[in-house]
Amino acid sequence: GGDDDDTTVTVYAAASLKKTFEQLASDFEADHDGVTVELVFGGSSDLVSQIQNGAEADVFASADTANMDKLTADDLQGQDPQDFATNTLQIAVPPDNPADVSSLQDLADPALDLVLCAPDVPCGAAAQGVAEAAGLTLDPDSEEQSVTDVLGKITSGQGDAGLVYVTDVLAAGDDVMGVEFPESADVVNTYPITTVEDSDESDLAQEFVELVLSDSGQKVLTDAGFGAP
Amino acid sequence: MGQTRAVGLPRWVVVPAALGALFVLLPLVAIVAQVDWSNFWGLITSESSRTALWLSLRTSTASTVVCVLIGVPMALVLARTSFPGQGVVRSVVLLPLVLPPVVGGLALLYTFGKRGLIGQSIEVVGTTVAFSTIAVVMAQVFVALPFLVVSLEGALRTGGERYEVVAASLGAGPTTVFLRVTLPLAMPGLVSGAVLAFARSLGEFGATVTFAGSKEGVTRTLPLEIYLQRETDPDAAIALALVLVVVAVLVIGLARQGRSAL
Amino acid sequence: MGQTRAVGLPRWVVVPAALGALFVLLPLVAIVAQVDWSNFWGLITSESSRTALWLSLRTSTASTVVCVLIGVPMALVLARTSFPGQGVVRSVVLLPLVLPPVVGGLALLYTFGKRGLIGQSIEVVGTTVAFSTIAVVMAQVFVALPFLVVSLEGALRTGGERYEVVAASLGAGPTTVFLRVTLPLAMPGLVSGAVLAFARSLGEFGATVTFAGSKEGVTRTLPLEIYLQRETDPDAAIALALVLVVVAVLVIGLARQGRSAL
Amino acid sequence: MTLSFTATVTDRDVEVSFDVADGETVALLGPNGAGKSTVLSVVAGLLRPDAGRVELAGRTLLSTGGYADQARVDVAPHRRRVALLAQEPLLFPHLTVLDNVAFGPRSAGVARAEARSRAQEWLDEVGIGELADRRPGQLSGGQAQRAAVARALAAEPDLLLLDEPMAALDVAVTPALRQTLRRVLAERTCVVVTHDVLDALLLADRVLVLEGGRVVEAGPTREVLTRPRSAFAARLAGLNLVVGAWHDGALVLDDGTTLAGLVAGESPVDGEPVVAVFRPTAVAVYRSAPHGSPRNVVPATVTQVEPLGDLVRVRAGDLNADVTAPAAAELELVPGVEVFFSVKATEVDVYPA
Amino acid sequence: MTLSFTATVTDRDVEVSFDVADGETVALLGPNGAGKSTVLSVVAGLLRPDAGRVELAGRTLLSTGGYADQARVDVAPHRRRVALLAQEPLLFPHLTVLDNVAFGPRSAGVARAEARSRAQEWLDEVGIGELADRRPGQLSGGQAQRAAVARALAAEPDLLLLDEPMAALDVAVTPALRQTLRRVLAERTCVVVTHDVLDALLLADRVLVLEGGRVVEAGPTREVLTRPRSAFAARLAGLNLVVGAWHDGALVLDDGTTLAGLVAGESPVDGEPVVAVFRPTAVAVYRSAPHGSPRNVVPATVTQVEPLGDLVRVRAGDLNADVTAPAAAELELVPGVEVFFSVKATEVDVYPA
Ligand SMILES: Nc1ncnc2c1ncn2[C@@H]1O[C@H](COP(=O)(O)OP(=O)(O)OP(=O)(O)O)[C@@H](O)[C@H]1O
Ligand SMILES: Nc1ncnc2c1ncn2[C@@H]1O[C@H](COP(=O)(O)OP(=O)(O)OP(=O)(O)O)[C@@H](O)[C@H]1O
Ligand SMILES: [Mg+2]
Ligand SMILES: [Mg+2]
Repeated sequence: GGDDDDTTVTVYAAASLKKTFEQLASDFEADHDGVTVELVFGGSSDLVSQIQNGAEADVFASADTANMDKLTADDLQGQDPQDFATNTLQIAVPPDNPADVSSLQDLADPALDLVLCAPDVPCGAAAQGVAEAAGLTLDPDSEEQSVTDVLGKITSGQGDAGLVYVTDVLAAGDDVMGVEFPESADVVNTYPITTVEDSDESDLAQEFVELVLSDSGQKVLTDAGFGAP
Repeated sequence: MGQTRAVGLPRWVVVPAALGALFVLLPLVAIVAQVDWSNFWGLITSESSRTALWLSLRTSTASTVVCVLIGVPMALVLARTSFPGQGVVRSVVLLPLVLPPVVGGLALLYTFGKRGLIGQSIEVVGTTVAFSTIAVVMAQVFVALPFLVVSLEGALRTGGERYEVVAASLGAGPTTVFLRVTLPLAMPGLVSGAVLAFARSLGEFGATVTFAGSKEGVTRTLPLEIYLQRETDPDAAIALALVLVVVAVLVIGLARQGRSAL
Repeated sequence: MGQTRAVGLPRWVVVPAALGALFVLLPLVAIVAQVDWSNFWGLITSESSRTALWLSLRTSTASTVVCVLIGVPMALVLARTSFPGQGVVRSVVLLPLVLPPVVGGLALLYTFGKRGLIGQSIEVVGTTVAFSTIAVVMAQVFVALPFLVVSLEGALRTGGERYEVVAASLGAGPTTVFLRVTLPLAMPGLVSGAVLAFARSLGEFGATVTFAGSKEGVTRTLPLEIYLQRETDPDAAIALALVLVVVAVLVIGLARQGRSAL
Repeated sequence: MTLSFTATVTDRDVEVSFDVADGETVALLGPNGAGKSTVLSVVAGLLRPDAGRVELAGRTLLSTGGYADQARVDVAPHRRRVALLAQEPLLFPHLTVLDNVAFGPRSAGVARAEARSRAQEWLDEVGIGELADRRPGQLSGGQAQRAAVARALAAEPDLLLLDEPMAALDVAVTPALRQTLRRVLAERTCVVVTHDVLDALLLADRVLVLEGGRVVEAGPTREVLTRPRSAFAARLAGLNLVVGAWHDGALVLDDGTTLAGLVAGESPVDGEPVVAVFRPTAVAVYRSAPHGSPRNVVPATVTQVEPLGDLVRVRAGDLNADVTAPAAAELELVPGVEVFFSVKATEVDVYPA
Repeated sequence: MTLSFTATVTDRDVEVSFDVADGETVALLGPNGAGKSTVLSVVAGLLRPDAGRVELAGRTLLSTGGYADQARVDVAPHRRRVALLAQEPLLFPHLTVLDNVAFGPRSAGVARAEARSRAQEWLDEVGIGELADRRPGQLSGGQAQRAAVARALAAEPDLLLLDEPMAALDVAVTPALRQTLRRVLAERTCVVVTHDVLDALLLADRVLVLEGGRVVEAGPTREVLTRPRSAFAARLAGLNLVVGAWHDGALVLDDGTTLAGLVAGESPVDGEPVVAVFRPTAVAVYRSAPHGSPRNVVPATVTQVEPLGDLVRVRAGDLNADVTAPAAAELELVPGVEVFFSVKATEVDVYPA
């Protein structure tokens, strides 16, 4: 869409990309006179269902391949999706780490208030993946709906430890402390991006995707803790 | 039998009323139309769905009871007394209505959580409310209480005071007046307030997920289950939502049977 | 001036009432305690916050107006007529209360979205409502309407009918009765219903994010902004939530000034 | 504006049928719970009877059908052009007293200013003109009742229904309001419920006595009140009524007998037809003409002597005298005896006929 | 149970002060809006006056303070042991008629069955015993009023306040209820508002006349009603009251004069003290003793002749006769003249004293 005298590119992006894509959008606007980038953030599954229901998106950046697959299943992609970032898990603990968590194995302690994502959501699936790879059975006190909910429990001190993405730990700043663990490499989450079919501004959309994949784009992402695709 | 007849309604009100009803009805029809009926039964009778429904019914009932127990006195104090700062108190009581439930959940976490305002004192007593069913009820009470208080306060204000005065002049003390006059006369307001509170508790999601977390059989109520299913199996989510709707219709219907005046 | 005095309250009601008030008040205090006051001003006056607040106020006002316009006739029809299936209609109207807002948003999408039940017919007219500011208002109306209808129906049932009869016997037609007798007598109920509807609209999140999306200046209302901020900057989220609380207190307070009887 | 009424309300055990002619005022009398208010509710359209038919000025207001040629009809209350003053004042609490009274005219489409000035006139008429700006909640019981009367009268309907219009009024205002009603109702079709025989006498052309939901007696007011047949009417009435013309400050009968009395309201002009009313218990009976303060001594021939409870009613033509049994015995009152009926002028009320 | 009352309600322009002795019944009379209901509300504790003091049986129920030695006191209505029958019946809509009446006893701690049986007795007493199981919404106006009276009486308070207890009642039930009240109020401390002089006469020991929010007249009932000084009381009253003993079916005065009359209620026994009441307008005045049906002819000496509106009031000791001006002129009635006062027995009501 867009006004007569102003061109707009609408980018639907996973909420975890908020900071990075805001940076990328202003970079893009600086390079393209008279072009505005509209950013719509939300859960990847919400975004997909909105595009499926006629939301006017030009670009879609998903936090996982599963939701991108829903889009391609409906043939709504303008091009083949491309992976542009990866993310791995980290243990998040309150800044003072009350339970003295230092490894993935510590999470199996039944006295610990453990908070994970539910297996149904991507971060939960990933958590299950690393646990299985390490041969552990984790018994969480709560299986949250989203990373934000896990972080909320940790920052408030309600939970002693949780498994979230590296980028989330970084974004949360001083409120949580991240504990790295080697098994995290076993499960890598991939972020794909694509233009959307029927986009009014397919050229600009394509250029935005290229910006994300470009070196400068990748730098913004890695600064925020994302891994390379 | 002779029948007292009501004054006719202006004809034109039927038009906006029907539009409004349609506006609410159509989305419900759309949901029903979305349901994948072939798998419907299997979806809604799965172990996790039944657990979630049962938890929802239990917690909603509990929170409705709590709402009545503390909401009736609150409505009474607001409707029948005046004290400095009453306006502020009334606004505060209504706030959970306007607070996005997630923020409400956060607020509860900051209060009753492990490191919350009074969480430590609670922990001294030996229990944590965290990640427990009690937390679910607390979250539901927090969001549902204003409904009960507002409905009942309205009913208390419109009816009754003249009769309370008569009762007092016949020698009835405040408690007698309350139990035998105030409460029976405000019963329609109380019933509709309780139904609203129950309905709101049944649909509660944001505060619960934030404050109580989501564990099957303990804190994962039906709305949380719906939300979770939506990630992987939208059909199941729709089916469960329909279950919620049916339960709500039944409850509202039953409440109306008990009292004609909801 | 002589003062009519109210019947005293039973003393004991003060205890549960105070407990209830505390239960609501403490979390609000906890939120205030969480606020990072040093950055507070900067956070709440940022471009995006102001845009979101302004959008929230506009859409909530619009949806309150719509709720009044269609809710008053609905309450009137429910309170003053009886027709077969009225119980079902009443239950249906109350359903948005019990539906988790996200499911409500989905339902709206299935109805008014591009592929929705009547979305196609709307599109023929040349507009899509989904993902526009209109969609925000629709989502808010959907969740807020029951509040207005329930409050007002209660008020209509408790008061008024005797006076309507008198008015009719003095020759007033239904519209005159409605405007000059029914409405003024039910005004306290209407005001409290409208305040509830406004508050609910102001706090609406789930249905909006699902049906209208989250586009700055178009559909990203304050609760959506809070949600988004929480992903990256919990401090900002808390600060914004406080803004919402303050706005709500102001609105409720103003409504009370206009009419003493909320 | 003829009213024709038939209705059965089963659960209240009311089954009543009557007519009211154009311009006529009918009084409904009867004990508590007799069905008087029920009848008014049905006429006003506030209660739908189990069976019945109500017609006003040729329009069918209600018909529960049942006969082959009758359609079911139920005209809405506001279209009946019938105003009801109910037993409770029920003033609109959110309007001032003035706006309450102006409500009827406003609903009939009268302009605001005009409606208000009419309302003020009616308020003055019932003696509470200075309370026009008050809210109903700030009125005393009697003041509210008067405002309600003003409101019903101001509506100027085809048919006026008044349920105990004089209830709660003080003795000082009752006669004045009665005169007002008398004047207003003269040209109106009206049904008035009352427990006061004087109201019936002064306001009504005809009387209907209800008991247990049935009409037990009906007829012209004077007839019913002078020769009541039902137990209830007998308790109320048995009054003497004399019709004549007003000359020189007294009523003069056709045969030249004069009757002095107290005039209620303005004094009649000479030659105007008037009616004198006095209770049989106020009539003293003499065998020879007495000389004393009583102005009115009428020679009469006893036509009938009948016991009436612990009294004896002595009839002489149209006049009745109630005396105690010992008095009747002592005076040897039997039919055919010539006597003098004496009644003090202070006991005789005179009204324009 | 002495009541002592002083109160000022500024915005209603009411400033009243009076006392009621233990067991005494005081009637409040006065035009609409005089402040009668306001006084009762203050006593019952439903209206807090701007200034005032209410004491009942030595307990201070209300004191707005103001004097050095007086604390502010405001006893809650339910602790005052004062029951109010308000001007509107206000029966609890959710309770049956029986439970409405049983409400007072129940609140006083009487057991359920006992309270109900007492309630049933009171309902029988006011003549609606068969309506016990109805809801108030199913009563007629007069039936509701009677139920409200029964409810107030059943509460058995220290002080009973009745605001127009006879309103809306039919003529058939009024005398019976009046007798009931007379009996009940005999031993009670009570304030009753009424517009009917007969209520005042039969129920009250003393009368208080309010006008414009002020007490304009107060005193023993007979005194006020026989020699009213205020305009309002004069309109109501001016009755003749004669006290004597009952012998052989008539009242016998100390000087041997007998007065025949109609007995209300049960006949008194011989020797019982009784009071006879009759209106001055019913008294005929003769220069020579007449012979006729009037049983009662009393020789008297005119003590005073005064105009009373368009009548002339002739006083002879304690007795008054109202005659028209022409009659007074013709009989040359001036003080000192010997006359005969004659009154028909049918005009004389006799009550146990
Ligand atoms: N809503 C009702 N439902 C059932 N019965 C009723 C209802 N209202 C009145 N009644 C009964 O119907 C009968 C007639 O009542 P109605 O009010 O017509 O009496 P009324 O003649 O007006 O008496 P009153 O002089 O006391 O006003 C009474 O026996 C009364 O108890
Ligand atoms: N709530 C009120 N606010 C202000 N003024 C009032 C209020 N209620 C009554 N009044 C006024 O106070 C005065 C006394 O009223 P009150 O009700 O005591 O009269 P009353 O003697 O009982 O009259 P009635 O015989 O008509 O019942 C009246 O002038 C009335 O208009
Ligand atoms: Mg009646
Ligand atoms: Mg009064």
